[in-house]
Amino acid sequence: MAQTSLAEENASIPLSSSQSITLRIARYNPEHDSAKKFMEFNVPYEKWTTVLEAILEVKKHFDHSVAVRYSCRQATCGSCGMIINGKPRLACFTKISELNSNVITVEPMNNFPIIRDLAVKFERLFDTHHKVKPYLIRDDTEITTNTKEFLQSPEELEQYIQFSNCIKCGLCNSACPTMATDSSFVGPQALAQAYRYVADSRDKGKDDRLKIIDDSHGIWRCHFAGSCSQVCPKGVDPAMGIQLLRGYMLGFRS
Amino acid sequence: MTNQDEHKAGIGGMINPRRYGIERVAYLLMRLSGLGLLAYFIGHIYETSTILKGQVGWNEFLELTQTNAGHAILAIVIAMCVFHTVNGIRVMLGHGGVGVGKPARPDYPYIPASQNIRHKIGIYSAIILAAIAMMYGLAVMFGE
Amino acid sequence: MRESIIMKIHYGTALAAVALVAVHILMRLTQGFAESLEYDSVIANYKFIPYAGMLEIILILLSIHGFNGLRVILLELKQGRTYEKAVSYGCVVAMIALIAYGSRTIIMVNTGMT
Amino acid sequence: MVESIEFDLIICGSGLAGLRAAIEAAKKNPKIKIGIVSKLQVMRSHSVSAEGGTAAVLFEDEGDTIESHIYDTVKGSDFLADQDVAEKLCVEMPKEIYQLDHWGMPWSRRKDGRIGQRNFGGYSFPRATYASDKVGFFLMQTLYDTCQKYENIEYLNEWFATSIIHDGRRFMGITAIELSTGNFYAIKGKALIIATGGAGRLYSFSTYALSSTPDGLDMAFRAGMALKDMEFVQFHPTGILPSGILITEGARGEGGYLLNNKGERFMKKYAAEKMELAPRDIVSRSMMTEMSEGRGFKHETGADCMKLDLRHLGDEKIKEKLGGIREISIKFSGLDPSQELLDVRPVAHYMMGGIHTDIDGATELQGVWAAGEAACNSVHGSNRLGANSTSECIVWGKITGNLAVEYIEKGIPPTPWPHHLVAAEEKRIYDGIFRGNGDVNPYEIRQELTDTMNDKAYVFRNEKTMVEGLKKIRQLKNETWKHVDDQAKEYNTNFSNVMELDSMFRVAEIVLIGAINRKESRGAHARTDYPKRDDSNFLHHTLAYYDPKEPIMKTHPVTITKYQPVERKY
Ligand SMILES: Cc1cc2nc3c(=O)[nH]c(=O)nc-3n(C[C@H](O)[C@H](O)[C@H](O)COP(=O)(O)OP(=O)(O)OC[C@H]3O[C@@H](n4cnc5c(N)ncnc54)[C@H](O)[C@@H]3O)c2cc1C
Ligand code: HEM
Ligand code: SF4
Ligand code: F3S
Ligand code: FES
Repeated sequence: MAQTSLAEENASIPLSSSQSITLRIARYNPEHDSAKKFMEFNVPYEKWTTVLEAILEVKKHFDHSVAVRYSCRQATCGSCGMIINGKPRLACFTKISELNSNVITVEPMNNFPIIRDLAVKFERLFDTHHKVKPYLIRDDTEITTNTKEFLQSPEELEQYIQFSNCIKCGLCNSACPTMATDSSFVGPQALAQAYRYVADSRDKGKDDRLKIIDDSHGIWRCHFAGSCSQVCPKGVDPAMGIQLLRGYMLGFRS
Repeated sequence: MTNQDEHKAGIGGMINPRRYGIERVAYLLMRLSGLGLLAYFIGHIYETSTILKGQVGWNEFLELTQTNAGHAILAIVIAMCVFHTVNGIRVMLGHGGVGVGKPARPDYPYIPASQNIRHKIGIYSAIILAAIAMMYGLAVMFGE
Repeated sequence: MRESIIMKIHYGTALAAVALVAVHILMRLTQGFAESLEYDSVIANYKFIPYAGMLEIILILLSIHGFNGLRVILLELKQGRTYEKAVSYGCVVAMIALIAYGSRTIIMVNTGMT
Repeated sequence: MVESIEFDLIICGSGLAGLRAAIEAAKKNPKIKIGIVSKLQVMRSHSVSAEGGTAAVLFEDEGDTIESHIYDTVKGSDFLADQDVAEKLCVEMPKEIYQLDHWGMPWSRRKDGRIGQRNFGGYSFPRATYASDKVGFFLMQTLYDTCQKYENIEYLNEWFATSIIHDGRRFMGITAIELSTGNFYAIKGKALIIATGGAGRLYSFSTYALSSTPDGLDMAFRAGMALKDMEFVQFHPTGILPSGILITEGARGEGGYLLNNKGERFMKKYAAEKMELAPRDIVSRSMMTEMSEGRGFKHETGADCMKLDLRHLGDEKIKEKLGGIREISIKFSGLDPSQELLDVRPVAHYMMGGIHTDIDGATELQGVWAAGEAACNSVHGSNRLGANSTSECIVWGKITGNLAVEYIEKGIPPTPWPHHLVAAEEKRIYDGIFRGNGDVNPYEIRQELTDTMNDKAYVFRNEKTMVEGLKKIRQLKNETWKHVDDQAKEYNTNFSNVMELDSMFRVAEIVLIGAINRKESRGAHARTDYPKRDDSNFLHHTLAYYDPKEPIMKTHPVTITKYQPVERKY
């Protein structure tokens, strides 16, 4: 396999590091391969090394062809979601040292079609996000006048700021049990964003959005399983947002 | 697009209760108990219809159910019923936004407020109550 | 029908059923489980109009709730226009059939047609 | 033949500048077909990393003035900014803050409900409009979400643009590779806005996203446009070790201290009045001086560093106003800023230079505008003030979006499509780069290149090291490194990484040549062998034009309206 043929390159890695782990990377190119297979690499690491850095280390020294999406390396762009040791996480926000395991397995996120290896297609997430009208809805003339802010108290800001932290990484959609079988479900990411705008004191589009998500594959397909919130790397808590949103629809809140 | 192409976790991923804590277990039990109850309910309607066949028919059918296996099934039905009801009430409250926490600025490390102790207690009580009810039912049925 | 209405019905039927099912089960227990199941006592129950009425309501509520629950699960399992239509209509038909079948028992026993 | 698609307006790059341009264009004319081409998924652009704030004058009623913002910007630039351009930025910006508010931007608020501002380096009034410490992320979200309102915007997620097609006079289209399929396309268009951002990944120690490489700049450069002032690279004082992730200037704006190993706030020696809130070039130089004089610390990686002290701000204030950097320091460095001192060191952070444009963002090629960090309209001169860059992206995003639509509306005479140029580009990429052979690992070459830039063209520079650096880079370029192991078409990041590397050589060369030629110290360009600013010889911009052998260097005058250069003191 790859690491034997490139063994000499291995020697050029700065070997300040005392420890190493086995990184198992799922490889699959739907255009050429019939099934997913794993490749194993031995990667040195420091206490601060992230899984993304380990993957890029492999890409650099062992196998240039690993397909992986990344950019910011600081958990703000949402590129690097993948399944790491069985759970959806951001590769750049998961340190090897915190996984407590000598073997680290990385796989592409579930519930997203695979492009290749660890890179998955996001079109559906972008579409559902688009669908919930994620922008302030108000009279056009109010929006285009730009001489003054819409006043908003810090308390009003607090009502939605949490949901505003969503980086569209898709981890929640990957963890949600409904998404596991329902390819038409809007999903926790988009529903949380619907709530983000509904809860914004500057917005007047509540009824509009409630109508959109009141669909046979809309908000009602959430069963408050909570997995979305458990995997969210940014503290968005989509499960909360969704239930609060549904609170409006059930008449618990207005 | 086929299931394979979409790379969906599929039914296995949907029911896998191991990765995401007790909330996910509750989700699964809710489904199973709902389906179980529906099955029992259909059976129950059929069962009771035998009364139209008069005393003989009724007793014949009753005998079928008054076996050990029948009692065991009924005990499970009781458990499902209690769990489904108690958890159902929890779920309905949750769906209405009750007890799911208040929006607030999250601080790292992020602990989702919706996955809170109130709901965990709700889930555990549903399970415990179901167990108690099942035991009670077994005691009544086998106690005779 | 809008999904929100269906789901409100789903929750509503569940809530209403909680109380009624409790009564139904308690009746079994207060009378003594085995005795309550004796033919005569069952027939007597059915003839008691308020109780028969309650059974009919439970039947309707739980059929609606149960088959809608089934519809939800099936909708989430697989998608596609024809499949989803089939699921929706199938569940409604099954629900009506079950209600009809159950009602037949209640009405016939109640009116003494056994 | 190469497949082609067509738009009216092509926007290359989807950071703040690109998205702001798209909204402006889409709003102005709903019939115009807009294509946003981005090598990342649109919302994942590097701009999401901006932390501290966006500069604008909002509180004239409380004593701030536009005039003062202009002067701060010009003084911060070490008088290399074009003053009319700086004025435009400061005049336009307040409206944009409100516009963003109306689009849903979650600006942090004061108790009275108005938009909050914080202190930032080099300003005489706290005018960095902030949203916790994630301003770039929230701006990106607001713009991306607002784009969703417009049906005439199409997103070409993960399309790598490779070249600009023109007939020598007028823009005609671009070529790009769709990463997910690996297909090569010609994209025809009437106008182009280049918003491909900065190129800070020329440096190995950098706050930038890993995708911030100079391929966009290089594309314009190869098409004949000039790159301006590339020698000015900003080093932000506080990159945290070991990752180099930014600790925002807002941390000092909120009251953080920089300490040396004697426990002193050493900035009092270098900028008695502004202390830690002096402009970045000054703070970074001060830190380097302290370190070289033995008053620094050693991080466990072996790197020299200084300490940033936020403990006295208290846990609650840190959580409220600096939640992002709290997360970053706990996660990536294992330090809680409310308990411990952070290890920081100057880090490559911003390129003042970019594609040469006029005050409206127009480049030298008809039909092409540039905006954001990729552009150099000379608003920042030789040193940008913190928070002025997101502002710049927003303002020139808007201006260029507007002008491009006007240009399209006027009508453009049809010209025959130059198939041969597309074919030539295809050949350059596939024969030159994709199939090019060699056995040197391109990733190691990239590492060496960026290490060289870090060593030889860092905060302090001199003739000798830079000449060495240039030699090294040319030597690396000539190695037989061009090989793409990965021969699959789909999502071939090996290929795009090599494309990026290819562009890095040309742009690194320009940075070094410009720096060698500028025999003075000005703003971010600090030379130990020429420690003084030299207005009589170097009060001008540097331009670099493409030539297959070596870039052709020229100069360009600075526009001075009101403020004559004086010595900078803080
Ligand atoms: C860590 C950090 C913090 C910062 N904080 C602040 C701050 O607080 N305040 C402030 O004012 N400024 C700040 N800045 C500066 C500011 O963030 C940037 O200057 C600004 O975001 C640049 O935006 P942009 O739109 O020009 O480009 P970017 O956001 O860099 O986007 C570049 C775009 O171009 C695309 N692209 C590049 N090459 C190609 C290609 N070949 N083909 C297709 N697409 C391509 C990319 O996909 C991307 O979409 C900060 C910078 C950094 C690094
Ligand atoms: C009497 C008390 C009951 C209550 C309070 C109750 C409550 C609920 C609630 C709230 C749900 C929605 C769960 C969700 O969306 O996550 C549900 C689902 C369901 N219920 Fe009930 N229910 C009760 C009885 C029954 C009975 C007797 C049956 C069988 C006939 C039944 C069958 C179902 C089914 C099949 C589902 C779908 C399962 C799912 O989607 O998870 N329920 N119930
Ligand atoms: S809600 Fe959280 S997990 Fe889901 S996409 Fe947004 S940031 Fe990612
Ligand atoms: S995991 Fe799915 S079921 Fe609901 S609470 Fe989250 S969306
Ligand atoms: S690389 Fe940006 S989130 Fe991981």
